[in-house]
Amino acid sequence: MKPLSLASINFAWLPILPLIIVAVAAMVVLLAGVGVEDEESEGLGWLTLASLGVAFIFALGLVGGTGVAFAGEIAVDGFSAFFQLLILVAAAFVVLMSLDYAGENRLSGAEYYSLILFSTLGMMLMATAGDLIVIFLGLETMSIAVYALAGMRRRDPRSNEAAIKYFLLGAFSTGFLLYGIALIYGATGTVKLAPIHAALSASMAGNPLLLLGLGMLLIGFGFKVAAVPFHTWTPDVYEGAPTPVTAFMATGVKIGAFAGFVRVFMVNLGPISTHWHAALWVLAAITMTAGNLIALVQTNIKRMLAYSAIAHAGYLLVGMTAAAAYAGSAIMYYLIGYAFTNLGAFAVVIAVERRGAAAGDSISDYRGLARRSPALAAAMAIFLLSLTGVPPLAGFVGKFYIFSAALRSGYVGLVVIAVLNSVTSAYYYFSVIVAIYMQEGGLGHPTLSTRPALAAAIGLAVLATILIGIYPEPYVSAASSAFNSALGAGFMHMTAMLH
Amino acid sequence: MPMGLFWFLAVVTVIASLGVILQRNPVHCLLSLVVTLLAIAVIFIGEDAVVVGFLQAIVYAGAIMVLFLFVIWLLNIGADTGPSGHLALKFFGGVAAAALIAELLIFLLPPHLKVKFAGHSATYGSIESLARTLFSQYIVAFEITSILLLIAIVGAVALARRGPGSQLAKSASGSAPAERVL
Amino acid sequence: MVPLPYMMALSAIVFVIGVAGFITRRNILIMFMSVELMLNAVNLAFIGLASRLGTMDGQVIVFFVMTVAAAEAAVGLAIIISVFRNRETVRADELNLLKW
Amino acid sequence: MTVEFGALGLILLFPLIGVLFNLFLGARLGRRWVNIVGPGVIFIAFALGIWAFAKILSMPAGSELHYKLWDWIEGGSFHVEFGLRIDALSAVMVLIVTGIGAFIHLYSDGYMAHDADYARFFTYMNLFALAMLILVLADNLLMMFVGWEGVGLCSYLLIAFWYSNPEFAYNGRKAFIANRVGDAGFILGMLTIIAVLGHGGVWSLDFGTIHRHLGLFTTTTATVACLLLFLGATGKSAQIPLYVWLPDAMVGPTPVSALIHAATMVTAGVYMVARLNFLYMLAPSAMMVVATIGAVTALFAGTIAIVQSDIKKVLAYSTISQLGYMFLGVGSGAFAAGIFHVMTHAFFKGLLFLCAGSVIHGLGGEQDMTRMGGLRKVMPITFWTMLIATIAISAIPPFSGFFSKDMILAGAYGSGHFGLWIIGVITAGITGFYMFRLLFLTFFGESRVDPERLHHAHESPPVMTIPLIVLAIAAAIGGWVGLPDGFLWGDLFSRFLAPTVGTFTPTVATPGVLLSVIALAISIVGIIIAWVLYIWMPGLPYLIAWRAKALYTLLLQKYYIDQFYNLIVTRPLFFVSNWILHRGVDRFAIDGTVNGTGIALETSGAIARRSETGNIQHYAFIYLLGVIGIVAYYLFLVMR
Amino acid sequence: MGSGILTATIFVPLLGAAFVMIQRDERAVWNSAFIFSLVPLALSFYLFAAFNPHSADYQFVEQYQWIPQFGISYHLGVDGISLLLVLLTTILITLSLLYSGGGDISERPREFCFFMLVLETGLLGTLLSIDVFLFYVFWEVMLIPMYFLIGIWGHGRKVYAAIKFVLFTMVGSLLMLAAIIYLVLQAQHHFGRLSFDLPLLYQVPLTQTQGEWLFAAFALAFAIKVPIFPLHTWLPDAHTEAPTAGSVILAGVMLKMGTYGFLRFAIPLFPAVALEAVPVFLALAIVGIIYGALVAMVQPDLKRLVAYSSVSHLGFVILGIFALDPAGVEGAIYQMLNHGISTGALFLLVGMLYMRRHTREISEFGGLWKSVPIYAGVFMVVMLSSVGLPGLNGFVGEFLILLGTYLHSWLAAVFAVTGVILGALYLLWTYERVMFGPITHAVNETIADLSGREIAVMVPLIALMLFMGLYPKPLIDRMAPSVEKMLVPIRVAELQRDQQHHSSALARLFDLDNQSSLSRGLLRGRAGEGVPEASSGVREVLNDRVLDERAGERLAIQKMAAK
Repeated sequence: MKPLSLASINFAWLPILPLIIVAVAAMVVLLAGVGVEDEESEGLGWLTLASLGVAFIFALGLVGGTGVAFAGEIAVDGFSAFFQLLILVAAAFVVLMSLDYAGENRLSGAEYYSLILFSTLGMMLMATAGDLIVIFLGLETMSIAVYALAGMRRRDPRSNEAAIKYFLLGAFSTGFLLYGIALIYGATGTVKLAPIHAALSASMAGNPLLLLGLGMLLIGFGFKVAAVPFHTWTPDVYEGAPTPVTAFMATGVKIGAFAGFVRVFMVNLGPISTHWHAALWVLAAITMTAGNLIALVQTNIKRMLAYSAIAHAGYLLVGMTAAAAYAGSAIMYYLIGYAFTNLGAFAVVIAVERRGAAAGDSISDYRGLARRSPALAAAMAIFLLSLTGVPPLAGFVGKFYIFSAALRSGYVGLVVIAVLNSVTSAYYYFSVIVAIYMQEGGLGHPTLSTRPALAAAIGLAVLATILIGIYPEPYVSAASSAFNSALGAGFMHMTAMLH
Repeated sequence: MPMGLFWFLAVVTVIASLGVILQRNPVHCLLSLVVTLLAIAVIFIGEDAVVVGFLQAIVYAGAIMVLFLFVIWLLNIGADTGPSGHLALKFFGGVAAAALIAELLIFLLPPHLKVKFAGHSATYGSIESLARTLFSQYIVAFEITSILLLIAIVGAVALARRGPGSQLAKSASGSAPAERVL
Repeated sequence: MVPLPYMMALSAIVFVIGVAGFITRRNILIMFMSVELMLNAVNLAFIGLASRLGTMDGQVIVFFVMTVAAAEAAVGLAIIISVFRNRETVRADELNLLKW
Repeated sequence: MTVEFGALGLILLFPLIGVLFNLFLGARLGRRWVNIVGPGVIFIAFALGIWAFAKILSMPAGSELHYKLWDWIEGGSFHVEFGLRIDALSAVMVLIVTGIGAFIHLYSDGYMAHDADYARFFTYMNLFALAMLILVLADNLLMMFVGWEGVGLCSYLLIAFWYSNPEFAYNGRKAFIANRVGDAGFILGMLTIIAVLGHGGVWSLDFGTIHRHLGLFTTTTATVACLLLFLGATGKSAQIPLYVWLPDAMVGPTPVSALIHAATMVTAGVYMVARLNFLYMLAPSAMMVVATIGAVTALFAGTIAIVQSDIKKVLAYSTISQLGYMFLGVGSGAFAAGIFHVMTHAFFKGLLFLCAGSVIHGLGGEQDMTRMGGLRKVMPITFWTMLIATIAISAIPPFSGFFSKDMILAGAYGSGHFGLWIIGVITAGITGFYMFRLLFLTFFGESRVDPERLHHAHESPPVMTIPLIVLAIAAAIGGWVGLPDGFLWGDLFSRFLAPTVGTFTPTVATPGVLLSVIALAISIVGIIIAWVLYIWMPGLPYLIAWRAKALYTLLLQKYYIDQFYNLIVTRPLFFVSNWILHRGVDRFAIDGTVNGTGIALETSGAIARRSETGNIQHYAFIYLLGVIGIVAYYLFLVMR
Repeated sequence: MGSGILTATIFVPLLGAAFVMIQRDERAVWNSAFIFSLVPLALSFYLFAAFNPHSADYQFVEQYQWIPQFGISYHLGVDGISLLLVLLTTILITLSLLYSGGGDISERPREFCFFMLVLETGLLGTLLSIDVFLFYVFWEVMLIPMYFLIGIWGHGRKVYAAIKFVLFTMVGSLLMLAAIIYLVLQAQHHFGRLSFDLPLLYQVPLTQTQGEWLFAAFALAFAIKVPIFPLHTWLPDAHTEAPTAGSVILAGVMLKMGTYGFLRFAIPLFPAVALEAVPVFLALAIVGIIYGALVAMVQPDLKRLVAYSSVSHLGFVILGIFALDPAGVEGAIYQMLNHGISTGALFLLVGMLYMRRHTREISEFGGLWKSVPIYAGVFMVVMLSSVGLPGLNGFVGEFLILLGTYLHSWLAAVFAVTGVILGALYLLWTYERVMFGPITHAVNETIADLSGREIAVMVPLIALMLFMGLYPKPLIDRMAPSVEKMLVPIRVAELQRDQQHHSSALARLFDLDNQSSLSRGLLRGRAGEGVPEASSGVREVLNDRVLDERAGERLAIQKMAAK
């Protein structure tokens, strides 16, 4: 029996350096946090932010890479780099908006920031994984950390409830995802993505075991991205969790989940897209529709944003249904815009919430915000408009890209449904604008001036939302080259494995 | 593994797992779960997964289940009391579960079950082969699991730790009895 | 060797028993136990498939699943405790502050 | 021979100056200036008109003066200019408009002496003159339409001049709307002509161009165009079925009634038909319609005039009746006769209105003839001038009305419309009757005037009586330019117009003088009956009215036409608009659907929301349903 | 390439919007907003003057790459169709700002000016974009400021009106977005490159079905914006509840974006389908004309009345457009300008009245002429312009539209002409109730006449009414070549249709003998199967009739073919 050698498993530090940095940073924060009072955790936040920045710089180095590492467990390609960068940015935003929040709400700083870093690690793993097990473990890393984060307001029964709901349903869903992995393992004899891809090419497509596995994976990912009918946790958890955590769930978790989802389905299971696009079609349609319809009648802004997030998952699923390279980059572009917009929106929610209380989340609390804090009002309006898909904001170009992809693949009916849904969504987004600008007498007390970090987060999000919309060219090319590199890497890996 | 043994273990597994979901007292349920896990551990061993089988028995049925038991006692949870008023859920849940099992079985029984069989070496399932695979093919995953456990610790500490955690402390629905327990 | 369909059927049955338990039992601890049942059912499938396929991957995965189960148990039970502290209940249907 | 003649622009310029002056400076500079500028600009225009007329006379027959102001509308290939032209026909009209207009403006100085809004009044009057001049000077149909609508606007503004009275305002609007109905026809008529010509590659509405390309018209297209244009004429010239506005228009100041609703504007329809005589000649059936409508209107309005007691109403119905004559004339092909009657009618009807105005002015606003009587001595000038006008309208030679009416009746007979001729003759009798009835009731007999008013009654000031005298002279001798052919200098008028409107050639041999004698006889009979009823046996009319109550009421109520229109047009229109369209379609059907969609969406949202019960197990159940669904889908794929 | 003048025209207002936001003093806000709106006004006058009236092409073109991956470029240009609308936009925005500064808007003036200027950017961008994507971006951009204008500074049910406005418009525009994408993908299919450039898209060959669906999507978006009956119900609400300046821009400019869309996109992109759809649109236009007028007549609220009158007037515009005749289209464009000016002026006048009395109920007024003669006089002129009195602007457009319509279908013109009557009916009646009669409410005796600022707002509008009524030539000259060019594909499609008709007629001719023999054979066959003898006579007759009909048809077709 051969002794183990690092070379035989393409051991390479560089591709996982960002991951390592984040993991180490998490532990450092944990240690540094010993003895730090809950109210004074801001320094930990800055430390977290700095480490995310370092990771970001190293992740930039991954752009343009191709190939695999660690026996195919890690995919070194533009796709991973793209998502890692996006996730790091989202995490950084969340940290930025947590800086004051954590202290004000007396969350345990060390645990809080290290858990954020850990879950960031999980998300990055999902984006980087070259194998179903790493995806599964990444997903669990992310989820378990987020379960805990959701319950960080230990004395807030709503926070507890969010945590338990998320946890139980998450664990339940894990079962299905794992079952899917098991079945695919049974059908193909491997859990590594590239060989699965290779096996598919060898006329594996009709295998019932594979199909059932496919279905189960669909369910598992569907849960994480909050596709109807696997979405039920979303509104409750978004509402109950501490708002920065909600922002993280709405952006980071969703991006991570989509990273895995897209890589597995569009890249590696792409050749048998005929076996899943119909199911996704239906999922996309009911996700958009249900999300938007229920959002219409919401009165709590976080809950409304949760349903809106469901609806947006639906639009993303439209892109997935299209199942082609251009659709993949469309999804990726959409996620950029979606991330900034949602982060910004949740940042505003934090700003409007009353300190140390969950109150202030009702849409009626936003009445007259334009008078009390014009800048905040304008920012929120921009985010809501972007979510509606009004040009020239990021949300619009994203929608445009997704619809283009779907039409290009011939899904006219789905696009029409999506379009009508967009109209419906305008109603509830605009209702918030109505409250902000056209009604009086809300109770929200925005305190932006005393929270410079939050203000910075909002400002940056506004800038990004506008810039990405007006000048989408670099992001579009980044997304498309990233996705194509994943496609290419898949094949290269395949040849690598044959040796 | 002889078929007879398998049948025996299978029946035990199913009965015990039914026991998990049908008994009223959580401790009884937990005990049934332990039985299930042990039966499954034996099946593992019978399927040439000796190491995993033992791990199952020790770590799973042992450590994890003790954790459960500890929590049950900690929270002093008795048998399900109170109105058992969600019969509809039970009924429809049962029906849905039946439908699911029917669907799954169609997939998993011949003629649809197609798996490429391959023989395996004598060392299959040994601790060495397990380790070799683990540290060559799944080194990253292995490392992640370590982080995962760390997260679990951090998370558990963060959640179960006493302290403010939020300024809403007072508004919680009078947590006096729970405080007493802990 | 036990025929694969037997193994798969057993795994499916246990899995669905877990699912059924999750939906029908109100005690969140027992619901969590049902999840453990589901995970074990999947493990069963992994082990069964692994030995037929002749690869160790399945067994390694079971090892990982156990770790994950342990981690989940730790966090999950912590969550349950913190819920119980605030709400003095472990009944799923009483945890409905958040709805609609 | 066409000559570019810049002074045509000046004819328009002076009224325009008047408009602007009165509008912006009038109220500021005061009554003195307005009284000078208002009539002054029209007198200048009159002088220019005479210059142009003289120029036409000095040129060979058939010449015209032309002046292009600027290019106006171009659309696609269609092109039309803002161009002016004067030929024999428009020269006559310009003289009528500016001449009579000038004197009526002068008269207005006196009539409006006590009204505070004199500046506005003269603004409107000058604007009217401007529009009317555009109408008659236009060298194309579209520009004519500018004047056509412009005079309608002024009519509207002047009828509603005393706007504080809601009824006056209503009457103004009624006039405008009735005119608009006609104008819709006019527009369609123009469009038909453009379409017909355009089909042949000619894109114009120029009168000369239409004339040159008559060959492009078929009888049908010409008939359609003519009838549509004639619809416009029925509106403007108050013919059946659109005459209803004119009697109501009498609520305006009396000079307005004289100028607009008697002398000039209402004859625009006749002018238009005469102007397009060549086109109408292509459409005999359209001509027939014109003549018939004219004749019937003449009789119809005459009968109503018999029983009216408001002095201006009688004159109004008389005007309608006389306009009917004119259409009878042009409809019979006797275009010159029609225009001739336009001219004489302008003299005597303008005069009649001015006299009536003088009476009203003298009596401090009294219009009811039953409260007049015996005014002969109080206002002698008014009496004598009015007498002349009444004789003229009653077609007694040698006053002007005789010659023109005679010419029209000859035309009607000569073109073979024997029935129409009879109607015309009967109407002549009726005319004599009601006009003398008016004269007798007003100036003869016992005074029935309110003593208070009588005390203040006075003859009008010279600024008003001078125009009366001038017009009386015109009404008396104005007809002499169109004597029957072969008598003295003969028919100068028709000969002058012949190059423009052609000569009337009878298709039926006429018995000559006999026709005139019959008409004259009937007229005299009418006058005698009036004398009998109102001078000799003043109680008799009441007896007749009592005996023939039904007929009397029918006439008094003007055949219930207003009520009829109200019932079948106005009320249903409002009902449909309000209840069916606004409330039914707009609010209920469309908005209901829109809001209903919204409500449906919200409701389904509210229902779907119930699935989020907050119970984890329900969530898991929903999840499970999704699982079953997806697995079923794959089962389906496998089993397929 | 390009001089940048169009970019400047579009974005100077946006710059102004930013500038306004940093002003502290209220006076400074109004002044700077006004001054910034003068810049595009001056630029558009320059465009008007420098525009080459003999060219049908886009002028002052600017083109830069924007999102090359999608073939999207920043492509601007102005032609005869958009030139005048640009001018209208800049004029109305400037006047609206001038008016609003006079006390109409007292709350949050900074934001008001901001949104007005952003709106101007949106409107101008919509008109000047040649790239369809860019067009769509501006198309949606103009929606938002208007939403805020209605929602913040509106009256009554302003929120309902604003939301209704947005949702109505969005339904159409998003479907149009889908159609745009589909069309571009078809273009890519045919030309091998992704491009949103309008001139290229004009040439995309489409199948009948594709064309129909795409046209439907475009037409729906524009029809809602116009609005065409029965999609008009957002309009009365939005117009009524909007602040005066909002109503002016909404009616004056924004509705024109719909009709402009038909001219620029829906018709030239899908000429064959547009040709087929003509009867539908003519019918809807006529219904709109009559319906709008009748419903306007019974409105008790002045602003609502003017709003419904817009439905009627825009019906005329649609009529002219779908006459697909140069005269009609030119008339339609002209009528767009007219409507912008007259209805804009009407809204301003109603706003002035509202500012004085805080009510718009017609029954609250009466006899106003006595107290506010200048106002009444101005109102009269504006009303007459709206009625379409010859000599004022309204007539020119209306007449050309009717001409175009008549050339296409005399029947349509006959129906449409009733609008001329009804227009006078409701406007005069309104005028009568407001201005004439005795003063019924004592308050009305003392209300102030127009202020200097208000006169300054109205004078340019009235001057335009007179100028455009008397001398439309410079305007029509500039639009004519572009209109002709726009109609070329329609003429081609007409020819193709006629040819198809022709050839299918020929085909039927050849097929005829087979068919008649076939039917005869059928009859005979049945007779052979023992149909009772009694019916044979019937059969003979039937047989003969079939043959007769065929023969007649054949004759007709032969005639046609000979032509």
